[in-house]
Amino acid sequence: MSATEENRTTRIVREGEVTIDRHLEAIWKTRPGLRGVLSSVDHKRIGIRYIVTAFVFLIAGGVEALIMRLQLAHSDLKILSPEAYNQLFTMHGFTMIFLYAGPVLSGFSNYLWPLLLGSRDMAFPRLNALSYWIFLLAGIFLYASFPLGVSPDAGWFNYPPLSGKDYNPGPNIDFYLLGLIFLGISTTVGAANFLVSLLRTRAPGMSINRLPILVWGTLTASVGNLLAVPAVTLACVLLFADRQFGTHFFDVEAHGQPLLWQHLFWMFGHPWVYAIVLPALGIVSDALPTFCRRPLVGYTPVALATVSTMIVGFGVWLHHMFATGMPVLSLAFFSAASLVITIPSAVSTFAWIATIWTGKPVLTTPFLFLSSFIILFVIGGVSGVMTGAVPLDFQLTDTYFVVAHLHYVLIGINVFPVMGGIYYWFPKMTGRMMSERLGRWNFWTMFLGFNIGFFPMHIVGLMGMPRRIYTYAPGLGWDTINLITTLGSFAFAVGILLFLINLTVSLRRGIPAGANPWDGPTLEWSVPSPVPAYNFAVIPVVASRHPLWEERLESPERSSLSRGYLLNHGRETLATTVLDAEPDLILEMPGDSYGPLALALGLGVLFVGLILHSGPWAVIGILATALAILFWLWPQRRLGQIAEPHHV
Amino acid sequence: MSDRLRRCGCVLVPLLGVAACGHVPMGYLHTFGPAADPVTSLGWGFIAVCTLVILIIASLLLAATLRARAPQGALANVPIAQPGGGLRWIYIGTGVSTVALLGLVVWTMFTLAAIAQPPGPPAFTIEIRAHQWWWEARYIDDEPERTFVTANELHIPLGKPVQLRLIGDDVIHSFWIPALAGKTDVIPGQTNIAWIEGNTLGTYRGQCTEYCGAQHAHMTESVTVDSAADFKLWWSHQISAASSPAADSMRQGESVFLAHCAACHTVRGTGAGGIVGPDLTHIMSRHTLGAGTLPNDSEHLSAWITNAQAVKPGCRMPTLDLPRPDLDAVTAYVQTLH
Amino acid sequence: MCFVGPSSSHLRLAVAALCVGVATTLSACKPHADSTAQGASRALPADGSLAALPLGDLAGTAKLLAANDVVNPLAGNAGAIEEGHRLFIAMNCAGCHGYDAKGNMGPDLTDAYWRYGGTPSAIYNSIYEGRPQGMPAWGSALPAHDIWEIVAYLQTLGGAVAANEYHAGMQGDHGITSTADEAPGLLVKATAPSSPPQPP
Amino acid sequence: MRAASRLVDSNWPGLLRVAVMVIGLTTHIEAAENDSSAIANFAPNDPPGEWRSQARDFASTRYSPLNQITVDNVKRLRVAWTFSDGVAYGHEGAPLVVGSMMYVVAPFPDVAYALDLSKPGSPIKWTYAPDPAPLAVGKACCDAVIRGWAYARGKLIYNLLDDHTVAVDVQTGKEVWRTKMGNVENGETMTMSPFVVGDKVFVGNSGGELGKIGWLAALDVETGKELWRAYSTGPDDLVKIGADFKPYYGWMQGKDLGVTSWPADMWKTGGGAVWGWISFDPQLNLLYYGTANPSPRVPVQRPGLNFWTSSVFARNPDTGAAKWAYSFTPHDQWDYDGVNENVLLDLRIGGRQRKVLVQFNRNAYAYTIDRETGEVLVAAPFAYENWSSGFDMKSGRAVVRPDKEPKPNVKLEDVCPPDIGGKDWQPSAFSPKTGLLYAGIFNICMDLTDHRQSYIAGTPYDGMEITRQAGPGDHWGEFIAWDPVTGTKAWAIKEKSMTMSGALATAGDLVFYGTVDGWFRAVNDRTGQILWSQKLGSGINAAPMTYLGPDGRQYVAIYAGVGGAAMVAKAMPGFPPRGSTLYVFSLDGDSVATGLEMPQ
Repeated sequence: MSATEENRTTRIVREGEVTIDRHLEAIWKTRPGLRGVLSSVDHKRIGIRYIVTAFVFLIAGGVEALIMRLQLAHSDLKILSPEAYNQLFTMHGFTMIFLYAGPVLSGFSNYLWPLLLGSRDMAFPRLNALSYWIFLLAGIFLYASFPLGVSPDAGWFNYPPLSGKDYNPGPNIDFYLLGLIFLGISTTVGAANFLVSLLRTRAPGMSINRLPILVWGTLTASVGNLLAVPAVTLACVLLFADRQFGTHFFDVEAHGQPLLWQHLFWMFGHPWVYAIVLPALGIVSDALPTFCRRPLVGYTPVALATVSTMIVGFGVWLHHMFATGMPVLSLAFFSAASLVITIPSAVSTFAWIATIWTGKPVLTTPFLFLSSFIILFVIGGVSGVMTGAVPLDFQLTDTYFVVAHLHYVLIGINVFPVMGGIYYWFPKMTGRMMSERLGRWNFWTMFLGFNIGFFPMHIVGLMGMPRRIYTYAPGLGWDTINLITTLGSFAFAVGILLFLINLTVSLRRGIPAGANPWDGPTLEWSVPSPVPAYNFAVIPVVASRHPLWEERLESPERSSLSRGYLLNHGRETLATTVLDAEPDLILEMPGDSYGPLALALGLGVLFVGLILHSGPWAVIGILATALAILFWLWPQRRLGQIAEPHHV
Repeated sequence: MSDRLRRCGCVLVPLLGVAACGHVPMGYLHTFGPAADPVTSLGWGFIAVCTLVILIIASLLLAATLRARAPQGALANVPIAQPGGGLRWIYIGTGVSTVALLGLVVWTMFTLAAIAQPPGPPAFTIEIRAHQWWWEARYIDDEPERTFVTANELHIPLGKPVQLRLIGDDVIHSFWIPALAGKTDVIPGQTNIAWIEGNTLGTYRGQCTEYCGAQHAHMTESVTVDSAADFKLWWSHQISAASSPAADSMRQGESVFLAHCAACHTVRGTGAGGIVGPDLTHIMSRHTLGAGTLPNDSEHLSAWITNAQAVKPGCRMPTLDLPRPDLDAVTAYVQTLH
Repeated sequence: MCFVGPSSSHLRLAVAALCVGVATTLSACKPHADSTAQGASRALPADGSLAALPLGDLAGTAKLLAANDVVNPLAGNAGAIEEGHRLFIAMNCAGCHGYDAKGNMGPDLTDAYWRYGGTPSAIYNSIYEGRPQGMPAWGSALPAHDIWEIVAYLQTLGGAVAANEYHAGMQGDHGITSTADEAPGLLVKATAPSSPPQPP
Repeated sequence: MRAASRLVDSNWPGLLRVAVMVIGLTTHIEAAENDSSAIANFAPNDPPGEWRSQARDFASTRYSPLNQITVDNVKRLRVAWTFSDGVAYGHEGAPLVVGSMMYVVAPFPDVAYALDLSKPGSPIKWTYAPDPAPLAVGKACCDAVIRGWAYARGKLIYNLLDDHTVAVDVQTGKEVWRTKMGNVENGETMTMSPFVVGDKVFVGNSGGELGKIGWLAALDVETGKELWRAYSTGPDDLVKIGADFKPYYGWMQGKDLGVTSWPADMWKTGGGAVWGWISFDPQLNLLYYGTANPSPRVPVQRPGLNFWTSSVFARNPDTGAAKWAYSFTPHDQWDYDGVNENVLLDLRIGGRQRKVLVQFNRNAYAYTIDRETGEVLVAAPFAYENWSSGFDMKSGRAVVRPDKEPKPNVKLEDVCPPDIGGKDWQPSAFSPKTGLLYAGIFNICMDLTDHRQSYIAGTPYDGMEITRQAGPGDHWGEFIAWDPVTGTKAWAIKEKSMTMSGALATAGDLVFYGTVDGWFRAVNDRTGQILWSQKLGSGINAAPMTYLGPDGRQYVAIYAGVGGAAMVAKAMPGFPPRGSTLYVFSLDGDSVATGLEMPQ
């Protein structure tokens, strides 16, 4: 991204029917074929790739879960050996939390931000592509351990000393550590990209009180990630050094502290679990009003609730460690903080219910997903409150009650809104509607399967079943409930299957959808579906939160959607000032580039070198990375990165 | 839409009932000691409040959805309602929630204060050292002579607090007897202090609740609350040494034991002094084998000695390739260690 | 965590232990100094319960029982090495040989000086049978798998001789190939010791 | 009175380095000279020219009345003759001279030699090979050594490593009797020097490191029959504690403390070996000896005061009944033992003459204890220590510093003194002329990691992983003069390497000692000035002795052959190889061998 001189005059295009602008399409279109695939920086392609890859990992994690549920369907089963079960539950946790939950929301945000903000692309298109490529390679890097039978087996939390060299000498844990460090790079660059895009690439007039709540959610998640991911990267580097180079950070014999890992991990862990739900809350706050035929109730309280949840989220990590023998005063402080964090969630919950109550809800499939999410969110929330109370957590922690809580929170707050989001934005992404009839079946099998599967976990948790056990003895009262959970899980899996069928069928035979099939209020519905490469023919000027509903809301402001900056002298988009989004600069955006893929591959070689303990490969990786960066940052005249010869 | 409320309601209520009334071995909604009872009432309070909140929100949501839903069909022809109104919901909803929450916070803090310290000075200390996949327990008395080591199954006197000193030896474990007290992690490099007390006679089961490797699932412990007299009897029996057997067949079993098992197990009174495995001096006074994996009867004892890996794969009890007569002899000898 | 299901290394382990065990019991019927490590089922000399020695002490002769080029099935297995190190301390080997295995009451196990042979099977036999100057016989107290784990740990300390370098080890070549060749015609082919069939 | 100390470079090129004289020093000597409060009873008053027992007398003074070699002429000391027994293990015993014969015993396999001093070159008159079990080498915790041998009624009596005590007729070299004292297969060995009183010889065992209970036994000199045996742990009858047992301090009074101060049954593998020195007071008719560390060395496994390990016992030699005992380090957590020599002196303390015993204990405290009652009169550190924060005279116990208590699997840094102590078993000497005790001590600290131990019979049962390094200042050893009345150092000579030899004080105002890197030195017993040094072939662990040869000439003899606890420093650069040579010195190297008569 680079800034040209400000005084270039901007041309205003005339009113009239919005058609595909051949000229702009030619400038912004990604090259066809494999070259385009490997070098594309179009935020829309990257967004869809993120979502598709995340769903592949969701299915992988789901299959792992189903196998585990078979092993736990009854007491003393021998379907899986302990080592196999331990590898499976670790991979299930790692995949779902790191390779599905975060990336799928990055996918939505990547796709929607420029469209919501009225811009032609993210602030750093190539960085965006890098973020995806590294995510893909990190996932492949981790799953390479699966066929070799050396997958990580110390849980997604990977506590030493069990994950140390003495008790886990194989490569299993090195796959975990290096995979997490590698993925951390993708998360960090993505977060930086979102932050700068929010500050500089908003359409003129879109002051910060006119941002869609999804933007607020992803912004908060990105700031949270920027601050939290370094903690887990540091922890992984320290443990890797302990395992390979004989340092003693966690080695008890040399005064190392196993709890150091837990603190570092959960300082990242809790902000991370908010980072993977806040964008989903944003999806609900943006999509639900469309089906209630009225703007969201309490925009400002919900926006502030989103931000305050993350802020308090940095001060509660100890509730994952209540039973480690902490002094009572710190237990009390963190318990109080963990209970108080639910108040912002209450604000959002009542805002959504008020929106439905005072609106005229239209019961489409996305509405079912988005409204049923509220009850799952509340169930997950209150069970979270129960674990937040310290003395009660002494009983609850590490039992299946916590497993129930985390599934209600993660599936309830992430998967259901994502499903609703896909039904809502599928027409915009592909130009076709998803089938409502199949959607209903999909919703009900998922909703009932989920509740039948995961609600009994609360009960078996209250009956004392510990987490992460590959089998259990008969006569403890756990058998029937585990069987119900297994059946529920398979029903939920059938629901996911129906969703995939609906997806593939609608891709070809879905009803063609126009620019605004749901009559939504925000900018993304003002462009054709599927969205042309250049997003907006003219950069719109925004005057309210609901540009497409201004007439019907009888609000005096009028956004101008068809009169704005044309910016068609090459790949250009508008940079606006931070607070009030006044036009500031015209940005020359970089085109398709192999730089991101090359850099990702370079880093990939480095990490493969590290896992194989082979010096030469690691050095080759470092050199390849350096070359890729050089190639990437080579100054291009088109982007104004080469000084013009001085006019005498 | 209405059937959604019915469905999740009908799933909720019966299961909760099962957990509550029938005392499930590992359940903690019905507890038997001052370290757990205050927490149980707190737990019931939370369950009540949470169930109430869920029902309120579900009914509000259902009502909101059904009340003014637009007919099916294109969304465009449904007029846009004006943006005003609805803020009251947020103020009232959040206000009520916050008040309820603060009440729960205060109750939580009182409960925490109630269980943080034992009511009185502890009768004695049990030093619990967690190993990969069994519990070593050492009863410490002021007179060192009454100090002895046992494994997996503890006994405590009725109505007296007992201090637990939890010392990690390899990886992190977590000691938990749901009926008597919350869990406390056992972390290498540090000593955690906890306490338990039983107000009702009986045996209470527990299980390791911090993932600790292959056999995390088979690492159970139990606490039996005895009357003061029974407890004194039990303690003095435990510190007595094993007498060398009279019968000739047992003597053969003892020599096989000393040849093949003494490097890992201790039987006080014989030359066997290994501490890699549990102390077997009074193994037959314990009800289970392999930290609760098998009941302690002759058939399971023979199966365990013959091939422990089949029962608890990955545990450190090796498969001794001994001829059958030796296995039977040593099994018979072990059964004399009451 | 050390062994999972019927993997290939598991098979090799069982066979190696079998052939060593068989060789040991064969030697049992040799009428010579009574050693508790001989047949596993022999009763111990009754010597008072307190003084009863779980580990018979007098060793067999220095004759190698197993083929000297048997490869340690667990060599290089990271899990086995960690478990072998734990056993080295738990079974009080560290008490005699030092916690760094550099020798204390017992000899240094990290150098290339082996009184009774430095190949994996020679070390296995020394542990299994015990040795005259005070090395107890562990054949009865430790199963074959655990002894192979201890041998795997000792092989990481740098002094062990590779399985196929038995002769070089005996000549003290320390891995160098001797350039001094014998006078032509005088070279007598070193008789390869009788070795039982190679394990799969 | 400030100690005069200076560093002596071990690679000192043979030039004498003159010590700095401190004016105050001389005045002290005069003071000590005239009212020398410290006197000793030199019973059994063997002939001045002979050396019939390791410490030369019952009171363990190692003081010789010979004064031909004096401060003035010691520079002329040269090697007169040498003798090598060809065995590489550590040499820790001192030769005995009876009449014109010298008796020495080599370490394992414990061959005894009689050398005829009257003939040139002191040829071997007879040798005696006892053939002990080779197994014993693998069971001896700290090198296959022998710490000495005794002469009694025409017999040379010593302990074999494989737990047999043998007596050899000094005339013929034939075995008179052999008594089996223990079962070497279980890890019990014997290295200590027998101690003879009248018709009884007293022996003790080693093997605490392998979980064996310590004991002291009395044998009849003529027949070798065992008369009684007193164990170091266990019920009172085993420990031979009867009605008249009166320890001074309350915490040592009670019934069956040898059992109740241990966890259930752990006294049976409790250690307390008796491998050190024995002293005897003929007036009080009491034997004094120490017991070693409790077993296992890991304290966490044996809560309780672990009686009677790391203690000193006073027993009646005829019945073995204990009169009193004192525990130097109850619940010993660092293997500090209590077996060091007890020098019996009569001192003026608190205005009245007291019968005391002085022990430089391995816990770095030098104790002056009333040998009639067991009351601790003086306890002061003679070397740098940080395991305790001072000595509580009222309770008679050192106050343990909690941060120096080892916990399993956690490395504890910088614990001083190390397991081998501020001074190990190397015996000190006393000179009545100065009233001072002379001892070679260590300046070593250790990093310690405890590992909880299984008891597997025949294998080590200690569990301490130790790395040792120099204490404050980078020297490893010191040779000191110690005033037992005030508990202060008179002077000290810093030595680069460990000073692990015994000491010898003579009427010639000289004190002899040796270092682990092989220096044999003679110093002025008043000023601590080094007057003569000679580098020997190997390190010195044994104690020097002096005798009058048949030619009427005074000789000084010292065994050189590094081993035993000195091997802790074997990684230090310049550590000497092992050796096996007995060096005998005389003025100008003259001896019977050269045929020159003594100049009148």
